[in-house]
Amino acid sequence: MITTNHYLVLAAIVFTIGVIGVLTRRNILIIFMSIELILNSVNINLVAFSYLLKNVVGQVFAIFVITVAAAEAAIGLGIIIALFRNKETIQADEIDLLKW
Amino acid sequence: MEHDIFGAIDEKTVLDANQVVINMGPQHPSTHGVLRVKLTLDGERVIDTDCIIGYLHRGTEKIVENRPYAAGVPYFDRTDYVAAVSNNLGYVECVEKMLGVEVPPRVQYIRTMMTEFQRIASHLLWLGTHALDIGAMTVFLYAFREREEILKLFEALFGARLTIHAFRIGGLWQDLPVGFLDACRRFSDTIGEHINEYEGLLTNNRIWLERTRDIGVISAQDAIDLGLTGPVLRGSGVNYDVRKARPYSAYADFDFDIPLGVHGDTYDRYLVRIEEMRQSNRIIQQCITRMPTGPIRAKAPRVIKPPVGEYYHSVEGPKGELGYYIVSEGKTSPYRVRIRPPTFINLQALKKLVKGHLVADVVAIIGTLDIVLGEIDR
Amino acid sequence: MDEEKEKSKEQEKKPTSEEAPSPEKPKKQPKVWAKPGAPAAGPARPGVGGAGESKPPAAAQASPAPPKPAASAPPRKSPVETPTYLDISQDPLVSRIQEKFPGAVLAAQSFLGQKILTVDPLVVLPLCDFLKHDPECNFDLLEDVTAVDFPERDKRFVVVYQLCSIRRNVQVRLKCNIAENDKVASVTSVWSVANWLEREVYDMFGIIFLGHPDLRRILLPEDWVGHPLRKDYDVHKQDEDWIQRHLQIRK
Amino acid sequence: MIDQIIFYTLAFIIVAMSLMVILARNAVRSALYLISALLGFAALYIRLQAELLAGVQILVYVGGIMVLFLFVIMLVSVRTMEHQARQTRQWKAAVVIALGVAAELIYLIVRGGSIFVTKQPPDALLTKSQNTQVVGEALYSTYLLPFEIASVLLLVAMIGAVVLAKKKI
Amino acid sequence: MNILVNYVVIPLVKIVVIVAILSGGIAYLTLMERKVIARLQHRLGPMRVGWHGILQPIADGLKFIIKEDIIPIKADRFVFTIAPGISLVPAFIVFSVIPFGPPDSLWGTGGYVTDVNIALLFAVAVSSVGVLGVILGGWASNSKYPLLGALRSSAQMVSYEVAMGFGIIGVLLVANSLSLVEIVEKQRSMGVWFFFVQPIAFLIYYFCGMAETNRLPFDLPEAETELVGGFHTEYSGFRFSLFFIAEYANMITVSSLAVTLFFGGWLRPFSSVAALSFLDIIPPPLWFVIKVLIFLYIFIWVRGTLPRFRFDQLMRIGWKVFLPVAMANVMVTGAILLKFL
Repeated sequence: MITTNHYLVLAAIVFTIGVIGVLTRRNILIIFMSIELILNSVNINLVAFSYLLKNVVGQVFAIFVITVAAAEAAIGLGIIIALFRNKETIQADEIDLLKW
Repeated sequence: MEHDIFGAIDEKTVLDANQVVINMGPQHPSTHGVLRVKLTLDGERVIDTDCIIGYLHRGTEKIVENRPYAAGVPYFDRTDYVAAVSNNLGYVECVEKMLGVEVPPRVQYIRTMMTEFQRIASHLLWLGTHALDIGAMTVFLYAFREREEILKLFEALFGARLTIHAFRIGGLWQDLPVGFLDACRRFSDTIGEHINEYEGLLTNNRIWLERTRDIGVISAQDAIDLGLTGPVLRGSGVNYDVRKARPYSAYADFDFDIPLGVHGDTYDRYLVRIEEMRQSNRIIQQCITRMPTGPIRAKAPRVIKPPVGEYYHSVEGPKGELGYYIVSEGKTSPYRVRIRPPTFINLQALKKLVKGHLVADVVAIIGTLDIVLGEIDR
Repeated sequence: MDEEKEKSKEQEKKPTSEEAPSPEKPKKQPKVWAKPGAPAAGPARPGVGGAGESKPPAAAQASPAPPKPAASAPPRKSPVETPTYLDISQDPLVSRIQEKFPGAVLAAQSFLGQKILTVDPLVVLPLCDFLKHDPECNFDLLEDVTAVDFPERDKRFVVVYQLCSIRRNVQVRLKCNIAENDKVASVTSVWSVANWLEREVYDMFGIIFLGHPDLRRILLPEDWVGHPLRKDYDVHKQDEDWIQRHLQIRK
Repeated sequence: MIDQIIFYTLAFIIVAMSLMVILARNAVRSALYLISALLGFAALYIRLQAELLAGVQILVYVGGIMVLFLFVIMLVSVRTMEHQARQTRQWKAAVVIALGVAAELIYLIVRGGSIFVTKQPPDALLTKSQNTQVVGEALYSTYLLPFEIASVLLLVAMIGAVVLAKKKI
Repeated sequence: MNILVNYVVIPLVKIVVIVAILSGGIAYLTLMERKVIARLQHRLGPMRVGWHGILQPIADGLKFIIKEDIIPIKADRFVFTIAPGISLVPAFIVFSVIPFGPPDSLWGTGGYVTDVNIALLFAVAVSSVGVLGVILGGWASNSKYPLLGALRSSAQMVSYEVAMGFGIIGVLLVANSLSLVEIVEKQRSMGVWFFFVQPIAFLIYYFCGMAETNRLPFDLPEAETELVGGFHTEYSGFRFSLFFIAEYANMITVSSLAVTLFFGGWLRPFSSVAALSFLDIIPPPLWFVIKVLIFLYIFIWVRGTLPRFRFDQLMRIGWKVFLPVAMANVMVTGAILLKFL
């Protein structure tokens, strides 16, 4: 019988995978995708509890999380393009100067 | 180098390169032949063009210097292979003028009629390919259906469809076959409403207007300075047509108008050529009604040896003023034959017309110049 | 053959009015051309082209009196009086140029009604500028620039400029004789159409045009050696090592 | 019984795809895996009767954000990226710490599991429940203010993205 | 046990039937297109294979299968093979929610595969996934021109998707239900098709549909006279035919959605007028097919006559004409509904 626990464990696993992705990968785009993974794992929890407690607040908040993720992706990618245009690289550890 | 907001000089990303040089041709569906255009682009906008031609150079002028006069005609069929009749007319009339031979009126009428048929055929081919480049597929089929009728008439009279060796120095090869004039009358009665068909499809078509209005604009002054002639020049409003300026053959006997554009953009040149087709049809109808009888050959000496001297004779080809400058040393073969190639000179205007437009407009502008690589490369 | 002269005179009068001029000549009645008893004895047969054309099939519409092919009479010089170069130094245009550029016009002739001015190569550019901008001459359209090679003359090449005034509907041809490696000023600054035309003349004859914005070959490949339209360049001659280099074909 | 099958397959897909996202060779491959993970999430939302959210997830995330990602990957993907080392230098330490945190989390969830399972959630499958209507009403009544703030946030994001990415301003 | 039957077997059977009909339809749509355009252009179209070219689609199919299937050397093989699939599958998935007949037809199982209450949102969402196939296809061919073509066509599809979404909201306001079955039901109960209620929304939806499927006059990316080739220039053989089928499938999808939303899916014309009951002899699914055919004819007819937009004009119209008009339509409809209901 599938209980809320299963969803929480799944969310935790995806969350850790996201964190590992952020910490270990050099390519900014992959880091960005890992952040998306983290956001989605949060969404799973929200919806799981909304299903458990039978009210719709969780889903509404999940929608807000998605809008924030969309806005953040747009801005982040804009920064990446501007960055790439100047530094010709998207390796996280090569971008270490505050002012070039 | 312009600086973007981070104050750094613009770097090259894969697609964001500042200036890209793209090769259009020599094998490209819309260059109407073996023309290579090197386009320097800034993103989508064209900054500079450089035309590389000569792929179809066959040295016609050199070969003709070693052939007798009459044998040169087939070579001039093949320079502008879309308008062979007017090529022949120019050369043949130039030699006749030097020989001092006056062809009988029947020949003049037939020559004028066939030249006007060739003008309509050439404009039909231009209309078909120009519309196809901009995306209207159906007009291509309609235009070529009418052009097929004209080619049938050529085949009946000259024996061939495209490179037809139409005229001989001093007259014609054979007289009109039986029923030829009726066939011409049938054609010229129907071409009128066919042209309305094309206009119906294109002239007031929003997208066609969008793609051709204010594209490739050239002022009258620049057009004359660039030596443009033909519909490209008349599109900018300059009233210069060799058939009116220096009437040759039997053009003085017919009344017809010269359509003129106003803005000098692709749309006006389109309107000018469509109207020219109607005017040619008017001439043809007058030819049919007033076709004189009489011999079809003048008294030309058996061996053609024009006196020592030179002569420049130009005719109004579908693409512009087609001139022949013949220098003769009194021998049986010409000393020097220079062809004034209208498309070669019109193509030179591409550099000025395309500057500042988008890549998609280059296709439309090459179409509106109506170029044929056979004549450009000779 | 006064009829001949009267014919060419009519051609002379140029229609100036805008719309189709009502032809001065009365509407031509179709008149049978071959007047009976035409003096010429020679059989009126079309000039025989190089390839021996078989006798054209009897025209469907039989011309009134198919001439009997006479015995092969020696081709007598055609009776038409041969056109010659007439001197037109009194021509108003020539005098106007003489006044502006003394000594520029070396010879002013006309052949078959076309004005030909042989001009001193050094003064070509200013003269062309004058011809274009002077309201009187106003030759605003440069129809053609080409050249002719006369190897036996000391001034080998003749550069030919074919000018036309659209407004006045008048044509004139400027010619200037230049020797083998002489240079002539480019008229691109006056008419920009000359750009490609002069490039072709350079490509075909090797004549250098001073002041040309971008003088390189236009029809032949960039690194081709030799100028084909020169008389000493045989018809079958090719640039052997270019072909070897690019196409690897041994002739 | 079917419920188990559905959940475990979806869970397996999601975890596998997310792992592949961080292990893939080039950016486009990982984008592909991320897309499949997102579709897996959408399926889970449907399972949890959040249909509107599933639709929004596919439309916004897969149809919008991932398209943006692929655009940027193509714009900046210079071939030289391929053969450089994929992991940062200190990647081993990072993995160890992350797994430690994960173990802690899962331990807490499993031990505290009894608290969450208060009552047996009804096993209603895809009924004609008005999920969309309910979410809609909530959005426009109780959560109107966050809704408006979110729209302003999106507007700011749009302007920001344009300013950042545009070359000549 | 009956859950297994109700939710697995019956939908599976329906899916198989629909996919069969659809792929047959697509094959003969190519023939219909060539014949109609031929008629427009005063010629005959394919006549050789079978009577009047009837077997031409089968010949084309065989040709595509036999043709050699080239993959560029440095191309990303996995993505290269996946891309056509990604653009084809969404077009088929959308058909799972489209109703072909009344809920009680087909022995009570309902004239549709499933009736999801977010059917329309699901359809739009899935059709937005199709864009990915185009992008990946262009990127995987590993050469600059298909990449440029892919970016252009995906930019076009994304921007017209927004306008299409707003167009659909107009219908939602009137039908106030996302389920397609209920939308058709509403049209039957209101007795009028939504086309007459929402003409502007229909026009916007249909034109955006044309742009979505990269059809002329919006087919700039594949225009052969363009310098930048289409995204599928590097494809050949069977993979190219997948893209080809995807385009036609999208055409059918857009047409069938247009019919369901605006022309009362399976309803016969003037369904509420009893006098015209003799029209009922034609079964509802056939009415649906007839209407879809009419829309497909319009697609092809437009392709035959109109020239092509330039890319910047295309984008300008998408963002500066369709989107504002669609939004205005939504506002106006909302205002009217609020005032009268």
